[in-house]
Amino acid sequence: MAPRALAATLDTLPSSSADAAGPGHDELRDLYRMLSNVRQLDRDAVAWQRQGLIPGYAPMLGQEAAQVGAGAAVDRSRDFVFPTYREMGVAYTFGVNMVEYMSTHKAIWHGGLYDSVATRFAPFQAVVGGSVLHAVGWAHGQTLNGASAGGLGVGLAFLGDGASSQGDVHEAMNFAAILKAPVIFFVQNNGWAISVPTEQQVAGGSVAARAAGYGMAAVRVDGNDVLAVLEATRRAVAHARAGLGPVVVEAMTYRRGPHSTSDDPGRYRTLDDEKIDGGEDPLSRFRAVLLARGVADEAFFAEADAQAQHQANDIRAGVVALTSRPGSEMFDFVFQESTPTLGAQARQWREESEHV
Amino acid sequence: MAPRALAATLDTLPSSSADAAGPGHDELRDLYRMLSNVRQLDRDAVAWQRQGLIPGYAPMLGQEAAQVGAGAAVDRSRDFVFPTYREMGVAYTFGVNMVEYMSTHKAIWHGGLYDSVATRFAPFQAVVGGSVLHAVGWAHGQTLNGASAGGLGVGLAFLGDGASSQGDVHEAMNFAAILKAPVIFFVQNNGWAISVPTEQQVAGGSVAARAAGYGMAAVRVDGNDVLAVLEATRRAVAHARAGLGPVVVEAMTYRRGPHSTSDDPGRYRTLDDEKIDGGEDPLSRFRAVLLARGVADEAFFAEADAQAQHQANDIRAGVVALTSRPGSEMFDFVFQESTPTLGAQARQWREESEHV
Amino acid sequence: MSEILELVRQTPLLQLSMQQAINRALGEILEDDDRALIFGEDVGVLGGVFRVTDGLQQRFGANRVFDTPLAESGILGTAIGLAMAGFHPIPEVQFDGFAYPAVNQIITQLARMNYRSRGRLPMPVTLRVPSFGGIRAPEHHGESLESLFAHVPGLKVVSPSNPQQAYHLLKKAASMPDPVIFMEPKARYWNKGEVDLAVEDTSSLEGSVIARSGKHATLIAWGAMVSRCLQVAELAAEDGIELEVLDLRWLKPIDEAGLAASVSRTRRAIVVHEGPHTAGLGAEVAALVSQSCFDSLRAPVERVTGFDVPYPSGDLEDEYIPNIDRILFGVQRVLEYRRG
Amino acid sequence: MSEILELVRQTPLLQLSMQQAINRALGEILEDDDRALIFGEDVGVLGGVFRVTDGLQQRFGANRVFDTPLAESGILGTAIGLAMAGFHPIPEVQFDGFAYPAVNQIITQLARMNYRSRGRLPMPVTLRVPSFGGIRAPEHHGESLESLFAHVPGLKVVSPSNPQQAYHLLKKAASMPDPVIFMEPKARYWNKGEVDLAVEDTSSLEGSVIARSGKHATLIAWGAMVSRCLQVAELAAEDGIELEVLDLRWLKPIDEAGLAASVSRTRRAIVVHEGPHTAGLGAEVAALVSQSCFDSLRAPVERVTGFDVPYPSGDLEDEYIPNIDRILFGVQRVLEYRRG
Ligand SMILES: Cc1ncc(C[n+]2csc(CCOP(=O)(O)OP(=O)(O)O)c2C)c(N)n1
Ligand SMILES: Cc1ncc(C[n+]2csc(CCOP(=O)(O)OP(=O)(O)O)c2C)c(N)n1
Ligand SMILES: [Mg+2]
Ligand SMILES: [Mg+2]
Repeated sequence: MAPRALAATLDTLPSSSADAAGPGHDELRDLYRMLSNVRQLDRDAVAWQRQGLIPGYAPMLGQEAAQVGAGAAVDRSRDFVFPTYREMGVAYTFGVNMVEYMSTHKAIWHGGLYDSVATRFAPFQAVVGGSVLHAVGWAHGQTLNGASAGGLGVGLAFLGDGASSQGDVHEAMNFAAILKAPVIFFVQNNGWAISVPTEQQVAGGSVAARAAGYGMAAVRVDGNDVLAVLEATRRAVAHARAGLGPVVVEAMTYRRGPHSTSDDPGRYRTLDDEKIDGGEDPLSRFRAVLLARGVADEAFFAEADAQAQHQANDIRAGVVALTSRPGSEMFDFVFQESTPTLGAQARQWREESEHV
Repeated sequence: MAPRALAATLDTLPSSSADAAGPGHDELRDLYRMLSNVRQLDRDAVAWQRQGLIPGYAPMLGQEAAQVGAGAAVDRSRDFVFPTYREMGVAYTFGVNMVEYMSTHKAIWHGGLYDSVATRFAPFQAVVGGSVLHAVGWAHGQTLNGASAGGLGVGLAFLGDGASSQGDVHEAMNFAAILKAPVIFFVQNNGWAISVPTEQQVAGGSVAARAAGYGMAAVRVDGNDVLAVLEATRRAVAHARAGLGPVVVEAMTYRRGPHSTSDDPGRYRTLDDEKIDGGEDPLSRFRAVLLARGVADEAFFAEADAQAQHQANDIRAGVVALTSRPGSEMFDFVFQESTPTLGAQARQWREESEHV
Repeated sequence: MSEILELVRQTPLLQLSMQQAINRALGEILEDDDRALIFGEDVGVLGGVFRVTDGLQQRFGANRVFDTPLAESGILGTAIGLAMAGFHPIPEVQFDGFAYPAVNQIITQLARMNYRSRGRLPMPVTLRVPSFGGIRAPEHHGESLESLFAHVPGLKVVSPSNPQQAYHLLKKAASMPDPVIFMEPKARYWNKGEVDLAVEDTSSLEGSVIARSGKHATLIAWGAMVSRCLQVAELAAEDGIELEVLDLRWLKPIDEAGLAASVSRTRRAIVVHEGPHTAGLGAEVAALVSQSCFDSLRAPVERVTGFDVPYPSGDLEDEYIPNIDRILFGVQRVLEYRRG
Repeated sequence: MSEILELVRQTPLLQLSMQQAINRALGEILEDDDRALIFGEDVGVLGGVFRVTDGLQQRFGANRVFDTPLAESGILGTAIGLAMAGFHPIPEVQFDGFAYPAVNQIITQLARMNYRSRGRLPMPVTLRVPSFGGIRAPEHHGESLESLFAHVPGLKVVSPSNPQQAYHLLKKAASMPDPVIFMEPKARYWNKGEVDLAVEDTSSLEGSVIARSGKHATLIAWGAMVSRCLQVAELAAEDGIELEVLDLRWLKPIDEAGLAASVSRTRRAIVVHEGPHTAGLGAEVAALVSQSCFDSLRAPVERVTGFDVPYPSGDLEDEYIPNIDRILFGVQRVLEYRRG
């Protein structure tokens, strides 16, 4: 694969209030902690699948910087995240309860057990490109509500390079640009859609490059550099928050693991490919930055990593303790107001399956 | 409406073999005859609707240059046209039997009675954006067949500014660019999608401008200048024929009439708007060119226009003579190989409706 | 403005076409519920290709009533997001046949968001779909999607048959916290009828209604087929045959009790619809009635429906949509049936 | 290569999983028909997420077997264009729930092109859809779209229940000049069975088959539910109840004569499917049987189906998909039914 170009147009985006001086030392250390926590949890989740604790999982190994950077750039009190099925790192950064999040991978509830409204994190989404339009509609709702003192609430839609091929994503970008909706299309271009490389997927080679055709702002950023992602996303959010319209942020990263725990990447790429295309690991890179800036030392990393292991163990215990939901919930959540037909079906189910 | 810019990138397209010297005098006169025939037939079809001969019609008044120019640029022996519901002028230029074409407007057969295979003109298409992907698939088929001496057969997909909003059009452009399919996306940007102006429809303002995002060639052309359209389309076709991939041609034109005979444009635009935005009539413009170049004189125009009236009258007679198709055809064309269920339904229909 | 509205509301009985009745209901919904939004293709300045939203943008502004780009999936997806933001979207797709591009958003998102989010993200979206055939229009302007919609868990589906129902059922639908597909029989848009604006007992808006009583057989229909069945009943009455006409109205959930009550009385049933026969909603109705009235039925339930063919061009419409003759043949078959 | 193939073809009986049987059929189709093309998401190098197309790109090259961008409408729309250019596309959508984005192209284009063009543009397209539930997968990986597809005029729909059928029905579908939706019961991909490669009398591939004979009631099923019904029949036999199991196979057109023949003998019927109850294909089957066997039926036709709820997460799958208990309750109801 050719080196993945970064056509940044950051200059055209306003700087966010926070980034004048850049993140302070505490924030930098926090970012490392989050990266480490997410890395550990992701690794462990793969192990849980091998152990039979969960039937499947979609690892985000290699995408930690993109996800933590993006998640840290939005405001939990007024923005709203629209994830796909691979945004564990964003969920973590956004404060979603990780046991409730992992419940979907334990096959307990499709959307996850977390409260989407309280966390401002939309349900787990299995349809590729499925929630991108929702982010546009939600964001347009913020425009209709009118800006508060601090500006508009911003919708953060996640999508992959593969998702960019879906018609819905085009409709979303066009609607957003026409409505000037405060929405960020955050693309994790991780090089692959299952077995299909980006070159066979994204004609022209860049999702960010499509934005110009909609008269929309865009930035392509090194998705393995957490600070670059954080800054680019903060600027994009500031742009949208100010009512200046949508932005595409394309984070160039790499899916270091398999598509999911049932995938076998050896069928479509070599370990050498992975080494070359994957580039330097986002965590090692950030460690080096922190060391160079004197923000952290090895003791800090050791402690943060130990903490991460500790936390992942706690989450594991929570996941182990998760039990199946009662079958009656199949019926309970179909509607806000159930119907006679559904009520009768629920009764019959109880009689025949629970023998009540 | 702001003056509609023409961002031509013609230079990047190869010149077609034919356009070195530009069209000769005979061809220029032929073009005028086609424009005149199409203008007359379009006007008459509106009248037929008022007279009750046909229940509805979608006029192409103002789009004659775009349609004749595009239709004249493709090769009837090896290319294939994928129209919408407003390409009467292309159909005419392409040699489709106009009585068979008009049959769809007489509510006789949805796709029209003409033979799509013999004419290389796909059935009349009512779904906005519905056939654009077919053109891509057909064109990819030409690649798979391999080029003959003269190059590849080219698919010519028609779409409007409104259609450009459909997800299918994005999928089509992306597939085409990935497959390097020999297909032309011919956009008639006529300023309106029923009551919605292009500014509220096409974010960024230009469909051609989207092509860059797919790494695809594009040209924006004055759609009211038949020679400009002809040359741009010929170049685009030459590009595709040579195996260099798809091209977007955006012809900037104006829908001078109502969306259809049941539309009332007075509800969304004034006569003044129409005057200003419509610009100079494509036919008068071409007349002036021919006069200036000494290719034709008033006598020629008078004769051509009289011929056009004559021909339109003949077509009218044909349309009058068209009778409904037998109801049995409802069943005959569902499948190539019918089914027992359908056979039984056809029998019951005959018994109950034809009392046979 | 709102005083005039109040006055108008007090007028008890009006003669309105269905198009006018829907327009009035939409105006009142926007007036009463400031989270309600109307959007779709050409619903703004133009007032819709059927003028159903006529004057609403002028009255409520372009924030409440707006035109979207030409993309049905975009319309539905945006509606879902707006509902997540606390709005009550009332989107329109311009014609039945152009709901297909939105099917993915309808099935995988609109119908499941409440479920997926465990009730945290309700979808109070009323999707208006001018539906069914009979207007000699181009392809895809005459289709019946009720069977598709009714099969989707998480959707409710309703179709009015006259202006009075259109007005009240739309207001009811828009007040519901769940997604409702509102199928407007476009062939009936211009037929006038009496509309009593008084707020009815809302329970009267649930379930089916008997449009005409009779004892020899029940004709079951919805949308534009109700008036056709009433015509058939009129004709049959001249021959002394008393047909009951049951207007189903709610296509999901189906009023199983109402169906059973009527057919167990008449002992014969004919279900009539425009959509294709196989796996049409008539199959569900026939299956329900065959089960609930197994002992009382004196003849197999007849289905008089569209054929398993693409909806044809205008000239053949009358051959496709159940016409009076075909319905009468169906009636005859159930009346003449003798056990073998 | 092709000599080896010839040898293999002569081997009369093989033990193959359904996934292997389909893979083999696809290889032979590509071998025999040079206009046949396979494409979709991940069908090339990877060989499909279920390995159904394993090795085919290597064997036939990337012109015949290719990966597309991730867009189902694009896949179907391109297939239509390729068919117009004289090819025989065999596209795949990766999972049932991801056929929804292609529904517009399927309904308004694929199913109508032959009709619209008056037979000039046939659509010999075989769309493979790994279907139905039972594999504890994420959302939208376990859905049953047969009712939607069966309602669409211009489509044919078939679902095999074992490797032998999968091999022959796919070859049959791919040889047909009309669009066929080929629904593969993914829960059965890995179950082995005997496959007789010998070309059968093709008429044996039309209509339904009796998977087990019995006289007390007929269980009607398709896809993965056939093996479950066979289990039920096995259990019931221990109690002296002889259940017939009718494997419908073709979901459009439905084998009405086959259904009537079986049920008029057994006089009782239970139709079993995974998809939601309301307007499911079971309604069509029940309506057909209730009509054709009106005189012989001794009990209402039972439907044991998925509920009208979104297909649930893995943990609740067994509560949703008809299980042995629920099917047995259905059997009991038809057997114990007494006229009131
Ligand atoms: C509409 C749809 N089609 C197909 C799939 C199956 N599928 C799941 S993930 C995936 C690849 C997605 O690639 P990308 O968007 O790049 O995201 P990534 O997996 O790389 O995070 C596919 C094809 C799906 N989930 N939804
Ligand atoms: C999928 C779909 N949605 C809606 C319509 C209804 N409709 C018919 S034409 C039209 C406007 C199309 O505008 P444009 O693509 O610019 O073409 P033009 O009519 O200007 O030629 C609309 C909304 C349709 N035919 N198909
Ligand atoms: Mg990817
Ligand atoms: Mg237009």
